[in-house]
Amino acid sequence: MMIDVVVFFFLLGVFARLVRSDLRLPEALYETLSIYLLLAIGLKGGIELSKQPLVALLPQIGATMALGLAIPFVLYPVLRGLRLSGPDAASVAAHYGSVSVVTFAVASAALMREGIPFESHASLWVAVMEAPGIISGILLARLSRLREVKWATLAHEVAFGKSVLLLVGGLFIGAIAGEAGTAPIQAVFVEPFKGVLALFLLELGLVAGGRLAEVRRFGFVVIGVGLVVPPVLSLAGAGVGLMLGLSTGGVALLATLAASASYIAAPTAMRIAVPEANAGLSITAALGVSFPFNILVGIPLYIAMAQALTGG
Amino acid sequence: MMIDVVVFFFLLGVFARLVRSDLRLPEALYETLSIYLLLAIGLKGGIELSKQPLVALLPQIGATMALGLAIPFVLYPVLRGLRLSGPDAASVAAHYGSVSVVTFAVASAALMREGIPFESHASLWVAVMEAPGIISGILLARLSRLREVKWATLAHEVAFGKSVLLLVGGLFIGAIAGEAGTAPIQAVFVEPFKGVLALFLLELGLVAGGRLAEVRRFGFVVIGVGLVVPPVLSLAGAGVGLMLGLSTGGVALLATLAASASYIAAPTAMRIAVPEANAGLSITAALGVSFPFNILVGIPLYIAMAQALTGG
Amino acid sequence: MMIDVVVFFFLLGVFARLVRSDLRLPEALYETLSIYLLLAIGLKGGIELSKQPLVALLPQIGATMALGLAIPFVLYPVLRGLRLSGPDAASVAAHYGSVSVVTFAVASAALMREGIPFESHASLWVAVMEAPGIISGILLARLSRLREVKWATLAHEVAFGKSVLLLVGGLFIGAIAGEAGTAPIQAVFVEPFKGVLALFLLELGLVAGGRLAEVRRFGFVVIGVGLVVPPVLSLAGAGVGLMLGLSTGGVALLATLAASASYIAAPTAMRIAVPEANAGLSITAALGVSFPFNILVGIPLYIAMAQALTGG
Amino acid sequence: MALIKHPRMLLVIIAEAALEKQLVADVKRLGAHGYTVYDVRGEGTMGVREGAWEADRTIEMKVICETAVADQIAEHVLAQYVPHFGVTMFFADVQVLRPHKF
Amino acid sequence: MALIKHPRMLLVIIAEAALEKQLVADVKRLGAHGYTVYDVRGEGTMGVREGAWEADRTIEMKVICETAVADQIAEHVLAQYVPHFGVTMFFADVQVLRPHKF
Amino acid sequence: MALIKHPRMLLVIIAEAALEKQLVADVKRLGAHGYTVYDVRGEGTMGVREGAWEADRTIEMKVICETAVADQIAEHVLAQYVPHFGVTMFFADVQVLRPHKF
Ligand SMILES: Nc1ncnc2c1ncn2[C@@H]1O[C@H](COP(=O)(O)O)[C@@H](O)[C@H]1O
Ligand SMILES: Nc1ncnc2c1ncn2[C@@H]1O[C@H](COP(=O)(O)O)[C@@H](O)[C@H]1O
Ligand SMILES: Nc1ncnc2c1ncn2[C@@H]1O[C@H](COP(=O)(O)O)[C@@H](O)[C@H]1O
Ligand code: NA
Ligand code: NA
Ligand code: NA
Repeated sequence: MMIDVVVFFFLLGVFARLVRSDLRLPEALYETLSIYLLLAIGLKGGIELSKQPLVALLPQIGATMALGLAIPFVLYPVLRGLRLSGPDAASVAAHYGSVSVVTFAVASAALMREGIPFESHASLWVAVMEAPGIISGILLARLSRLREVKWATLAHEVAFGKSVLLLVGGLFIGAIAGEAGTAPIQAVFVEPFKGVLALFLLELGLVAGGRLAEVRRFGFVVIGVGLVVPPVLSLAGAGVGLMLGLSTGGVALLATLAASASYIAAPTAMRIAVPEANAGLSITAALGVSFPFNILVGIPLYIAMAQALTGG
Repeated sequence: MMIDVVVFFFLLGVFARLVRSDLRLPEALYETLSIYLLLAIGLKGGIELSKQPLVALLPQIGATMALGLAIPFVLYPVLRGLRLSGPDAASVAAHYGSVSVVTFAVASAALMREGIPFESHASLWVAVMEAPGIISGILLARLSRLREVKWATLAHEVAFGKSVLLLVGGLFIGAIAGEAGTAPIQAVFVEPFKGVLALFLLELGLVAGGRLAEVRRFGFVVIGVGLVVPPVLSLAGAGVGLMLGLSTGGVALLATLAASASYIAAPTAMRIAVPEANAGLSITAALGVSFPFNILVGIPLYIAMAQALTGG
Repeated sequence: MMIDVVVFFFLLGVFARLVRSDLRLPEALYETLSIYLLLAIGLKGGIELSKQPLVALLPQIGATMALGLAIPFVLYPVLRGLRLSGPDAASVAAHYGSVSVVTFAVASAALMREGIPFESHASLWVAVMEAPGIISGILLARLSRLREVKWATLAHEVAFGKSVLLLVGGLFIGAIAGEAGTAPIQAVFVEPFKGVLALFLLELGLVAGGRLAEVRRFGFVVIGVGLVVPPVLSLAGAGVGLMLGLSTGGVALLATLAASASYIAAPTAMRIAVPEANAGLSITAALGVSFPFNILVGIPLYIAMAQALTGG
Repeated sequence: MALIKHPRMLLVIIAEAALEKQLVADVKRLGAHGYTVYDVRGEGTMGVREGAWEADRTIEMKVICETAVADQIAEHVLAQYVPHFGVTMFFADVQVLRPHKF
Repeated sequence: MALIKHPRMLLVIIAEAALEKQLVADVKRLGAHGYTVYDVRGEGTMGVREGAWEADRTIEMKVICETAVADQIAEHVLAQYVPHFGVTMFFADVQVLRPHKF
Repeated sequence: MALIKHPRMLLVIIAEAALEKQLVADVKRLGAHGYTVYDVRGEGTMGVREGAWEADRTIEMKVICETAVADQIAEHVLAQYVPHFGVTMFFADVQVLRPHKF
């Protein structure tokens, strides 16, 4: 079996949308699934953190944060060159600067299935990389407009926004309670993880399938950006991974994180911070093109690349 | 223990309604549970399909489909004889031509508890029998009215309606990914199955309990139809099962499927396709009378009958 | 690890509220979680009941019921002395006369973690103690007003209200189906229990955090009542436990139940029965002060007390 | 093309969810032929109500009826619930096509 | 401070959820530029509809448009759905600020 | 039986859910004494919004207030949000019984 079973659920969702099925997941389920995934990923990372000295991880924290901050600054001029308006370019850049938690989960599952080991605290990187790209994106939008930025509000929104809060909250709980302390809740937060991920991918398939019509509307730019940006960014991620001396799996995961685009935290934050940006454009690139690309083609690619680079 | 524990949840729901309790399950939970059950049943059948050549199953697919198509044509004249209007007779016939996924699940659970083996791909029959009865019912309604039928729309609604799509989608995923591929999601889609079924039966108990008032309103016809039709249809189901050379458990399941009436796909489809039919009448017969009859009395009966017929 | 991991989820919820995060749990999830917890607790008790003669438990049923009935009559004059209006005093008294299912669950988890045995049918006490305190509270409110009481309606609301119905329904199902009969649904109703409790505590943390502003508004009375009443009532609970000859864990649980205040059944019932009472006052004391006090400080205290009293 | 429109009153009652059962009984008893309810959240003189949990839920009820019926319902709500519950009410003039229905 | 308000018609259709898809197609075809839908529960001549499950759900649709468009939609609904479905409709006069939008 | 009804303005704002927090702050700052919000779905010039996920959710906000307050809120929304967000607004004349409340 080459393709992970959870990917089939995504395809089922896309299919349902394309044939105009009336299949819908209730909104409360969508919210519940995303709360669950964020908490569970945080917890998992936290449990691993409880086993090692945090200080040894500071270089990784610094480097992944820097990566997230840098990506939008690199993407922005390129996107401007593609004739995107300033706000649009900043918004798209922010989406790719941030990360997709589900893409990360699919990549970890692929590594586990193929028996490629990776750093057990990898979900710490997800938590760290969620926010910086969004901040850079907003900064770019503001610089290009000379508009004043309410930094306090902004920092608050990003740091205490639902996704960062759940990820970091899970990390803390996992780190404090440790393996033994969290044992009684693992029947909910560990074993069902992949099944829940499958359901969430069904929902994302429905949403992504709905965006395919938009792909046509936005045309070549969106397809080009959505297909070219991820592999290019994966190189940057892999580079940082090599610099940090990560394992083969770790390099693959960092490549995946760099290549992935946020479609939960970023759209909400950018809508408020950069309302002039066309929300449909960013989300269509991130969820309609890059997300399927990454889970179908990208992840195997990034894993192969990591193996080549690390000789693993 | 004669009665399966999940049946008690149904009774609790009916009881709550009869004593006018304020107990309600949120609608999002109802939708989530039904999506889960359909997917899980499909997956289970699909995993079994992955173990055997599909071609060997073609006779079963053909025969069960024919059974679903035939039932409404047999019921319709009888119901007309009971003085039901054309549209009402067609609608009731469609409900019994289609099948109840939950009744099927309760019957499988009973067989497993009693250690009676049955075909591991049985949920394939459910997927196959969901739609044909509805199509026949609509056809009957249209023939009796000489109204033009939008077959394209209709075929689309039935084939890509949520329940068929989830069942067939689950079948495909299970068949492609197989036992090994689906292992990581079994903690969600296999182990909790009966517990989720219990919750769904609580909800169905609440709904069925609410229909008991209607039973009084519609009177004898509804009670008669609801109690007499299932055992009669179970004979047809058992007959087809024998013809196909199924195991004892398989004959019992096919009897149950024939005897069961749809209350998810059929009501929605008939409401749009045959609006002249009284929706309350069909649903009251299907969910208020036949469903409780089947899970309380019918299933043990059909199992005993299958044992007698197959000497198993 | 001193503190149970589920308590951290509560603190995460409170924190999220204090930093004004946009984290919210969908209402359907809240309802689903509470339905689940009530059913699961009932089932657990019922399974244990199936193992012993009910008649032997009659003294416990009588004594715990009497305890619930008595608490409001003791609290009422004290609260009146603190210058609460008649309806307010009655309402607060009713909240403490009833019990908190989640506090009970946290206490059982603590006992299990520390290896202190307790009566396996303890959740029977929860079911028995849910309603009496509410009835006493309503009685007090009516006596102080000379208003006629619609006892029939009231008894109905309390006996068939959602929480009592689910608890008692679960008890019945567990008692009838027994350990073997409920085995197939334990993957849903037993193993995930603590993880679901963690999610529910996250939600309660969000709600309790939102009430902290109210604590300031109501001032000293609410803090005083919320902090002083639980330990005092725990003495009464422990006393009844000793009288009944319960185990160390049993005494601790009865102390916890007496000390805990209802925030599900009581607010709803009192809102309708005693509308003159300020709903915010009772709920702030119960959920904003006493609930966190009990799970953070009270439960360890009550366990220590039970150990001292029983020499266990 | 000549649709004949008949004037009716639309009464909207926004209230604590705890009142739903009683309000339903009230409007039927006082002569309304139907009602529509849904869940809302909001803020008023009784503070923020987010609907995150049972006692914090708010409902909005719409009743289309004759003015006299609307007045009676409103008077009843005013007397019975407004003193102790969070309640907001307003009237709007609407037109319907099937006057016997409302 | 001089906001210019333009009169438009608000048409509200409360109907069985099974009709949502068709109603959306209808209002767009008959000239509305938009619509808003949400889930409700209620009671009318067809009995109580609690929305606990699929066939028991009810929706409410709001359409702001010119009177002529509202009339056409209403006439279509009256002819097409009212005979066999639970449907409640009413009109209300409203004012909008951007007349070209509606 | 003589209920005295006082005219007030009902302002309805249908907007992207991302604006909810800001709209709540705005209407309170501009003088409304309360508001009611609920989740809707729909379609307009910005396309279909089904509310299946976060950025696709739409809310409807009702504010009952004096005409002057409604006008100020509407003007603010028009200037601040309409250029970049999906927003629909309309006014309706309503009557209330407790004029001090609104
Ligand atoms: N001026 C207003 N406009 C719209 N809704 C209101 C208004 N005032 C109150 N409400 C709603 O009515 C509920 C009860 O109002 P109150 O009794 O003022 O707390 C609030 O939670 C709001 O949902
Ligand atoms: N008089 C009314 N006021 C408000 N809503 C109504 C009224 N009558 C009916 N409804 C709503 O419209 C739906 C269908 O109405 P009916 O066709 O009368 O059953 C009901 O389920 C209610 O939600
Ligand atoms: N003519 C209309 N009638 C009712 N609701 C509308 C109308 N136009 C737009 N809406 C609602 O307002 C939202 C935003 O509108 P728009 O900015 O036009 O996309 C839509 O998603 C609809 O829910
Ligand atoms: Na990225
Ligand atoms: Na059948
Ligand atoms: Na208590």
